[in-house]
Amino acid sequence: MAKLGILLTLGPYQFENWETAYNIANAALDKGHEVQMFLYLDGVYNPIKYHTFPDWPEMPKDKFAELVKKGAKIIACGVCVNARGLEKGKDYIDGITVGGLPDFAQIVSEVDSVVKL
Amino acid sequence: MAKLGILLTLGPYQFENWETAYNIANAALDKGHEVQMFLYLDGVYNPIKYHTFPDWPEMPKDKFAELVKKGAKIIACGVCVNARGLEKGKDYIDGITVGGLPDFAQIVSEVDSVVKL
Amino acid sequence: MGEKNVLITMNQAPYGSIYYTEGLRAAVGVTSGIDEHKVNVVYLGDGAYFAIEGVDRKDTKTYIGTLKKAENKLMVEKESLEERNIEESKIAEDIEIISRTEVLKLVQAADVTIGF
Amino acid sequence: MGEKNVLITMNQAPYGSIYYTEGLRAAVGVTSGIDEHKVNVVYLGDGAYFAIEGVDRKDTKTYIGTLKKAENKLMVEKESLEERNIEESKIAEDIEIISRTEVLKLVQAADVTIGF
Amino acid sequence: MANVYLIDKKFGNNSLRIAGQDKDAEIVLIQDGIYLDVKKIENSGNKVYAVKDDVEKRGYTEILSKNIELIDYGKLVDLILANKVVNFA
Amino acid sequence: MANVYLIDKKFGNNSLRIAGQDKDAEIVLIQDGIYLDVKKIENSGNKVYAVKDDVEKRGYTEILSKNIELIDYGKLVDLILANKVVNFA
Repeated sequence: MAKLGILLTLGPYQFENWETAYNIANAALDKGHEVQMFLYLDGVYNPIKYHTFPDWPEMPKDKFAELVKKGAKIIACGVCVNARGLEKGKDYIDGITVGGLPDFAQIVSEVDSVVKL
Repeated sequence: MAKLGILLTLGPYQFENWETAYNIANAALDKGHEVQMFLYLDGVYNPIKYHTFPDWPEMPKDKFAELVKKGAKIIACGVCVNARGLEKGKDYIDGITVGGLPDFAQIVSEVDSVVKL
Repeated sequence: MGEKNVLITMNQAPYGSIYYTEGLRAAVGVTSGIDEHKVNVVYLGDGAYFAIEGVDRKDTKTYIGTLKKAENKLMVEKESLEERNIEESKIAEDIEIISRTEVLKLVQAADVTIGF
Repeated sequence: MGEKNVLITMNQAPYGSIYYTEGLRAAVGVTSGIDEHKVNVVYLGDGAYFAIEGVDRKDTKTYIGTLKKAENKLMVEKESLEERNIEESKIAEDIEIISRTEVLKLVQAADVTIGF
Repeated sequence: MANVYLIDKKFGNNSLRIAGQDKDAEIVLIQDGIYLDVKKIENSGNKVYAVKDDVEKRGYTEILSKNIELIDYGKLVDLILANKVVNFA
Repeated sequence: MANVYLIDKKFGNNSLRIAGQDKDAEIVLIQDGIYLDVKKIENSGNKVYAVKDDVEKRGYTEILSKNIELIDYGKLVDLILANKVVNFA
C-alpha cells in the first residue's frame, strides 16, 4: 500500500481535470492505496453539495463524496474558498476539510507521488 | 446611445475574462450606452456576494455590483447556476437575475454588438 | 433589431473543456428566443477534432439534432484538418468540410461571430 | 517521508490566468509545512513572459521576496525566450537564465515536478 | 463598417489566419493576445490595436511593435459599437 | 525508477521538449494530450502511454500511433506510484 497526493486546481464541468482527478483517486483507492487531495484555486468549487443538472445521473460532488466514503482525505484551500464566496465551505458535502497550503506541504511530505491537475 | 451585449463564460480570479468584461461594460456605461450581460458556464460564479480576499480592496462581486448600480442588466444562466450548486443564485448580490438561454437570444436581438469573453 | 445571422466558431478540442458541448447548447439557445436567429457552427483549429467520426456524442446529440432539424449547418475548416493530419475520410457525415476562404465568407455574412 | 526537493514549473503567461501568482503562492506554501521542502521555480514556454523586467509584480512581490529570502531560485529557460524573441537584456535581474539541459537536470534532481 | 476581431492568445492562430484574409478586418489584441505575432497582418495593411492596460501590466510597452496602436477601454467600446464584432476570446 | 511525465495538451510543447532529452522518461498522455504529436519521443525509444478512456471518447483509437500503449486508470496509478512524477497538466 502506497500513498498518493493529488493537487486539483480546476472546478467541476468547465475543464476535464476534476474527472481525471476522480478517476485516478478512485483507482488508487480500489487498489488499497491511501489518497490525500488538496483542492486549490477553482478546485474548491468541486464539493458544493447542491450541484444539480437534469441530464446527468451523478454530479461532480457525488464523485467526491464517493472518494470520501472510500477513505480519501480531501482538504480545500481556505483562502481560495473564501475568495470565491463559499464561506468556509458552508455548503460542502460531508467529510471535506478546509485548511491551508501548509496542509499541502504536509501532503507532499507524506505521499509517495503527487499528481497535479 | 447604443446597446452592448456581453457573454461571459469564465468565473472570478482564475482567468482574466471577468476583468476585461467588467472594464468594457464599465467604459460603455460611462459613455452612456446600455449594457446587457449574460453569465454562462463558470461566468455564474462572479456575483456570489461573499467573496473575501485579504489583500484586495475590491472583490470581483463588487465590480459586478458597480455595473448593476450603473444600470447594467445582468442575467445568469439558470442551468449553469444550479449545476454549480448555487441554488438559483441564493447568495448573489442584489440585481442579478437568473434566467436562461432564451434571454441571451433576446440580448442578441436587442443589442448593436456582442462581446464574448 | 430583430433576427440576426450568428456564426458560432468552436475552437477547442472536445473533452478537455466543456465548450465542445456548451458551445452547441448556446447555438441552440440562440435560436430559442422570440426572434429566430440563424445560426451556423464551424469547427476551427483544435475544435476540428470534434468532427472526427468516432467522437462520443452522448452529451451533444440532442443539440446537434435540434440544430440540424432547423437547417443550421455544422462545418469544419479543411485547413484545420490538414494541419492536424486528420484525413477527410475520418470526418463524420453530418459535418461539412469547407475552406478557410468559405469560413471568411461566413464571418463576413454574419452579424456577430462568437468563438467558443 | 520528510523533506523533499520540489520543482515548480510555470507554463502560462502572466495575467491571462491566475497561475502566474498562485503558482508562486503554492511554491511558498510548499516551504511552509513542518518539513521545509526545497523549492525551485522555473519559467517555461509562455511562462517565460513573466521574466520580462517590466511585468507588474503587485500581486507577486511578497511571494518572490519570501522565496528569495529562503534561497529558492527563480529561473527561466533560455530556449523559451529565444522562441518568443525575448532578448536576454529584457529579463528581470532576479531571474536566472538557464538552458533546457539544465531544466532537465532540475527535473531529474527533483522528487516531484508540479506544473502551473 | 469594419470587422473588429477581438483576439486573445488561446484562439490566436485560428483567428489571425481568417482575419489576415479579410480586407475589412481591424484587429484588437486583448489579454494574452498581446503576445501574438501579428507581423503578417500589419503587412497586409489592416489596422492592429492592443488594449493599453493589458500591454502595460505585462511590461510589453517597449517590446510591442510600434505599428500597433494602444487603446483604452473607452476607445475599445467605440470600436465595438461602431463595427461588427468577430469574437475570438 | 522512471520519470513519468503526465502530459496534457496545454503544456505539451514545454514538456515534450524536456522529456525528449530525458533517457529515463516515460510519457503518459492524458486528456487533450492524446492529440499531441509524439513521433520524436517514440523514435527516442522512450515508452509512451495514453489513457484509454481519453482516447476512446475522442474517437481517436484508430488514429493514434500504434506505438502508444493504451492504459486504464489502474495501470496509470501503478505507474504513478512506482515512479517519480513530472506533472505537466
